[in-house]
Amino acid sequence: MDRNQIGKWLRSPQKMSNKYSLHAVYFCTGCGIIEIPPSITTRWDAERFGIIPAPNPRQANLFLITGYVSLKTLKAIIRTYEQMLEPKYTVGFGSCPINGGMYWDSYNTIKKLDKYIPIDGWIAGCMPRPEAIFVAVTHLWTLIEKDMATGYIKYRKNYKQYRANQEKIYGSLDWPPLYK
Amino acid sequence: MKKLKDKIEDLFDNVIINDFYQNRIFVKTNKESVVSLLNYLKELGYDHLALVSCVDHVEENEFELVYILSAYIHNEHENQEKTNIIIKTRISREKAKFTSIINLFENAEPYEREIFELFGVDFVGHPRLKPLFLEINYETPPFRKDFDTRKFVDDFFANIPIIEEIEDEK
Amino acid sequence: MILFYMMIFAFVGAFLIYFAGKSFPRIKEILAVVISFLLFLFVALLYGKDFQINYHNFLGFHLFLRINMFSWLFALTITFLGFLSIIFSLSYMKDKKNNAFYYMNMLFVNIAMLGIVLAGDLISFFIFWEIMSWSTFLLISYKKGSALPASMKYIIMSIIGSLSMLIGILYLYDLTDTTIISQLSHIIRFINKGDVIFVVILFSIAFGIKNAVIPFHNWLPPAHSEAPSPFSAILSGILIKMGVYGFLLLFYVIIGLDIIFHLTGLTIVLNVLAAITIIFPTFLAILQNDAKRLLAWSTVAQAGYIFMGITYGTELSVAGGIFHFLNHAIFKALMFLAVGAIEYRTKGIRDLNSLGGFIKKMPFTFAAMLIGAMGLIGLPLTNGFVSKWLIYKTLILNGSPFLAFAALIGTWGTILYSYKLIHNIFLGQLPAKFENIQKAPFSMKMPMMILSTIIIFFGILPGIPLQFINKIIVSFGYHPLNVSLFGIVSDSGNLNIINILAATFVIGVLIVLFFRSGRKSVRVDQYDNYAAGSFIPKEKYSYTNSFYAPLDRFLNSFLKDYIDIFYCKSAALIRHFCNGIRKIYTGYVGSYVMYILLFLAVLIFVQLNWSVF
Amino acid sequence: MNILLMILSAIISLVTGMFFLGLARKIMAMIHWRYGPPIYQPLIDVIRYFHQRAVSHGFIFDLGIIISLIGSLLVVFFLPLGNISSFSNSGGLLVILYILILSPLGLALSSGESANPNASIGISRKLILTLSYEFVLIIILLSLMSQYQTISLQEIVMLQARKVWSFASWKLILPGIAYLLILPAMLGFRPFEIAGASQEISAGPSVEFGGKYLALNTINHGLLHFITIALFVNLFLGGGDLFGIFDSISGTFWGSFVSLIIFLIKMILIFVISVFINAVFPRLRLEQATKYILYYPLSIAIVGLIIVVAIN
Repeated sequence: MDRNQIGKWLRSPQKMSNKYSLHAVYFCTGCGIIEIPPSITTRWDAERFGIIPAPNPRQANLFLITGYVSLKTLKAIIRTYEQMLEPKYTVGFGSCPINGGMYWDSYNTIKKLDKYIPIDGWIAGCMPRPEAIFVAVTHLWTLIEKDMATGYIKYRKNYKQYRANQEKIYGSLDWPPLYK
Repeated sequence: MKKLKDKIEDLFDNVIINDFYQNRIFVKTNKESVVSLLNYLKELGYDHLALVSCVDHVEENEFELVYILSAYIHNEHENQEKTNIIIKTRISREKAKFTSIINLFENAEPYEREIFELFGVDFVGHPRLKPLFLEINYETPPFRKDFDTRKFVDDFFANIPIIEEIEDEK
Repeated sequence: MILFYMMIFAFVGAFLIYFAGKSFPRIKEILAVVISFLLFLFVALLYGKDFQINYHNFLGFHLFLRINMFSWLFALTITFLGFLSIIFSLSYMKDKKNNAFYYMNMLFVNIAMLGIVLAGDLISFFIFWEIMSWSTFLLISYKKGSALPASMKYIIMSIIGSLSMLIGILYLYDLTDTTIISQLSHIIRFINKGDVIFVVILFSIAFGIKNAVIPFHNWLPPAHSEAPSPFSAILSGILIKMGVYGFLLLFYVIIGLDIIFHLTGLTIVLNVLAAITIIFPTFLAILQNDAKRLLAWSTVAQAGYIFMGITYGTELSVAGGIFHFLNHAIFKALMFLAVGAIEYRTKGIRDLNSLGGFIKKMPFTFAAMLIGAMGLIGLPLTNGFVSKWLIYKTLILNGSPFLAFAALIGTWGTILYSYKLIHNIFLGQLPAKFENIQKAPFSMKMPMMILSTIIIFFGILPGIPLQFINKIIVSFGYHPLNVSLFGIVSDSGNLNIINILAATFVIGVLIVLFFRSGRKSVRVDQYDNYAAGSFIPKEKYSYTNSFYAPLDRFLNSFLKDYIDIFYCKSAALIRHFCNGIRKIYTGYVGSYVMYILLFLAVLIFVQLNWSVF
Repeated sequence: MNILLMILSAIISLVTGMFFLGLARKIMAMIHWRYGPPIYQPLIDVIRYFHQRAVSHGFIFDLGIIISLIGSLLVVFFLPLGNISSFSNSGGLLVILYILILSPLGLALSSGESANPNASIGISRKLILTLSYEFVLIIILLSLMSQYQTISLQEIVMLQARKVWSFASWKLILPGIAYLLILPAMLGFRPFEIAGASQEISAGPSVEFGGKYLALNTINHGLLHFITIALFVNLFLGGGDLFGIFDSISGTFWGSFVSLIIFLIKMILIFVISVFINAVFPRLRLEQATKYILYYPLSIAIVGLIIVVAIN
């Protein structure tokens, strides 16, 4: 905690606290979840960066979408994302959430996750190793620092389009819209 | 002791059996005698229904339902080797319908729901014939060979627009 | 003679209600309210008076009515709660049939209790005691249906009690040939210990039944849950306390302080009974599923606290006992009224497993129930805390830690069942069928408002009620506690509520400011909830049934109500035996003639052998 | 003067509470053979929770969590820290025992209002566990109160300072052991972490606690650690006294400062031991926990009480 760190803390405690205390939602969405346990335990220890798995979305502000997103999981992802509290960031693992990856022609997986919930960062690699996850976290820090990790603001502003896309897929969702 | 193969042959007439493999017996029958065959084998001690699956023969315009039975406890037929009995039957592809075997084997329920959802075979007498895995419903069941998945992906996922940022004035 | 005229006026009023009510219905409610208010006003004006009047002579017995500080406090609580519950029952009984009968009985019970408290001699004490018993019986069986066996059980137990009291009075009259209480206390000193113990046992049976001490407690839970709510508020608030009044009268007024505590073993037995009465019903209350039955068991437990306070014998414990009587009357009546309001709105559903989420629809009743529960638990700044503190302090410092352990564990049992009451009725998911419940009507809210303000008021300024109690203790022969407005000042650890109040206020303000400084939170309804990524199934997401299931599995093997089972078994045995005897009456004349001849033969045989006559 | 002491003890308890939470995570990490977060990580978490837009389920949802924090802060004023004590002469141990009820009750009210079955299950488990270890705690307090013939904690600390610590005197060794056995249950540490089980019922009562509610809950959690261990040190390890070495300067400012330091060191020692227990034990089921608590610590405490009653 050198001197300019303390200066940053005093100037913008919200940014600094958001950076150094990212609690990830403990929800395995795809094949990438196998990378999370080694990254939070002894070998790679994510807790050094302040990342611990949060028991429920209300206490979390980081959502790791690990791997391909099937239609059934997308419903749970949207529900969990909407239950997370406001300054929230999402990171997509691998190429499947970007453009469908190797399931590009499957009838059951989502091609562009970005159409349904905002994603702040992507990690390349068909299941990135823990080191890659930590590099992504440091990039997320700089994004937060420069106020570019604004996925949640984008979600709030264009909620109508997001909601329309979600309803296009499922016909009708059984929970009311989040923002009027 | 008579072998299992002979027992089935003299009881059921239009049955083609081939026990070429070491511990597997294939039985092809018509769709009427499947249920009685399953019942008979269950009394013999083959009370474990391992799997129900369906094969789509598009060119003959038929589905092939496959039932795999095996026995947990050893009975007199097992003394030579552990045998799996695989029963196959053919049903027509249009308006595919078949009787449900839930009253014989309780655990057939999810298999039949899965085949109903992915192949469109309607099982008569099934208490809860509802979709099991898929979230949305497709007009042609996805596992059928004539379901063109690429065409579906193009016209279903393509027409979902990308989110354009509304540059609001504030 | 004012006292006598007051009683006559009240009785006449009660009858008037019944007959007037037949012709024009509106009159009975107004009359009931007016009479009970006048009674309350009249008793309030009698503060500080200390006189005795002979209002009637009956078969040579002089019947007296007397008023002193001791009976004034009890009379005030009786009339005050009677007035409030009659106001409560205005809307509660509106649509029920023959409520003229209900109002008449309600007034009878109040007047009878007033009579007991003002009775100067044992005969009029017994007369009012009987009036109270049967009018309670009529009120408990008001709902017919399942209320009849409950009221039957009550009336049998109270008849046994009154008979033993009658025998006690006659025996006392035979010993001291006077029934006037003030003279009794002088003569008692000359009677030998054996007779005194016998009289005490007889009276204790009568008062123990009323006070629901452990062996005689089993009439209370069914009676409470079957009686209409406003009456069960009185039943558990005041009627139980007639036993308390009786014990106080017996121990400290009739027999006097110095004799009672030299009867070796008596106080120990009573203390152990009190300890059992605290623990056993508390853990039974935790496992109840019906709101009013839970409150009934809690009344039995709290009556154990009061009984412990009275029978322990130091001035702190007696002061604590009387103060706890006052507090318990207030917060238990409040909780019964709150449950009555719920029952009124849900048309009679009060099963704790099917309610939930009522805070959204009836916030005021929730606030009243919460304050009542806080008083019941005895949190600081509520009145229950001061009285329990008094009882615990003397239990610990006078060297009986096991009794103190029973009392303290009772507190934690109280927390569990009062939280279960609040959680299962008010918190959690609101079931769909209670969507359109309205608020409690004003006539129900007003009594609850008054009672909850009193709880907080006495909690913060315990000095006010403690002054009255000090006067009572002095009349019993103890030397008074030095009471400041905010607590007790004594060498071995004192209590002042002002520190706790100041600290709580200051911290409260700081924390609320600290809480407000965070970002504004978003209000959300009960369906926007964490359900592991899926939407909430409409009806299957409330968890109020079998709230303490692990404790239930752990305890219910010990917690069957053995005493009740014992009573039922003995009753069945007696019925079986009587059936046997009934067979003698066969109905043919021949068999009767045969009995006579047989009997004569036996007589002759005895005469011949032993020539008895 | 009293106000100054109030503020001082409030600050000490809040800072030590947060320090304890950070220390627990650091020691757990060390045991897992990894680095673990910086000691001040709970502080960062609290600041982050404060800047999150929380979700509220109603008035009682807000009020309950405030009541529970008031309850735990209130208890701090009644506890003598070293020889700093602001209120310890107004009611003593009985008042402490009663104010200790306020904190779980407030938490129960607010989590009940969040209408989530996980919260209700968590709260019913928490209350049952508290009932079971309250049996033992009450007997321990009774044996102490009847041994020292007073109900004020301040006097108990003074008596211990003059004579021998109650943990060292053979009469009160058993209550001390019983207290140590139920310490993990009171702290909510692993063998008895039944109420706040994070995987099983997703953090039990605090399921719906979001931004500032979670902040208050964490501060409250830290405070409860502080209170439980401060009570133990006061009752059994003689508060701020170290075998009478510093009696010479006991009256002055430095005297109370040194006693405060000694007090905190003792607390850290006890806390570290309970964190070790927390690190190695699996989570018990509720029935096993109540059975265990109602058999071994309860019998030890009862024997202790009998000894104390038999002596005087």
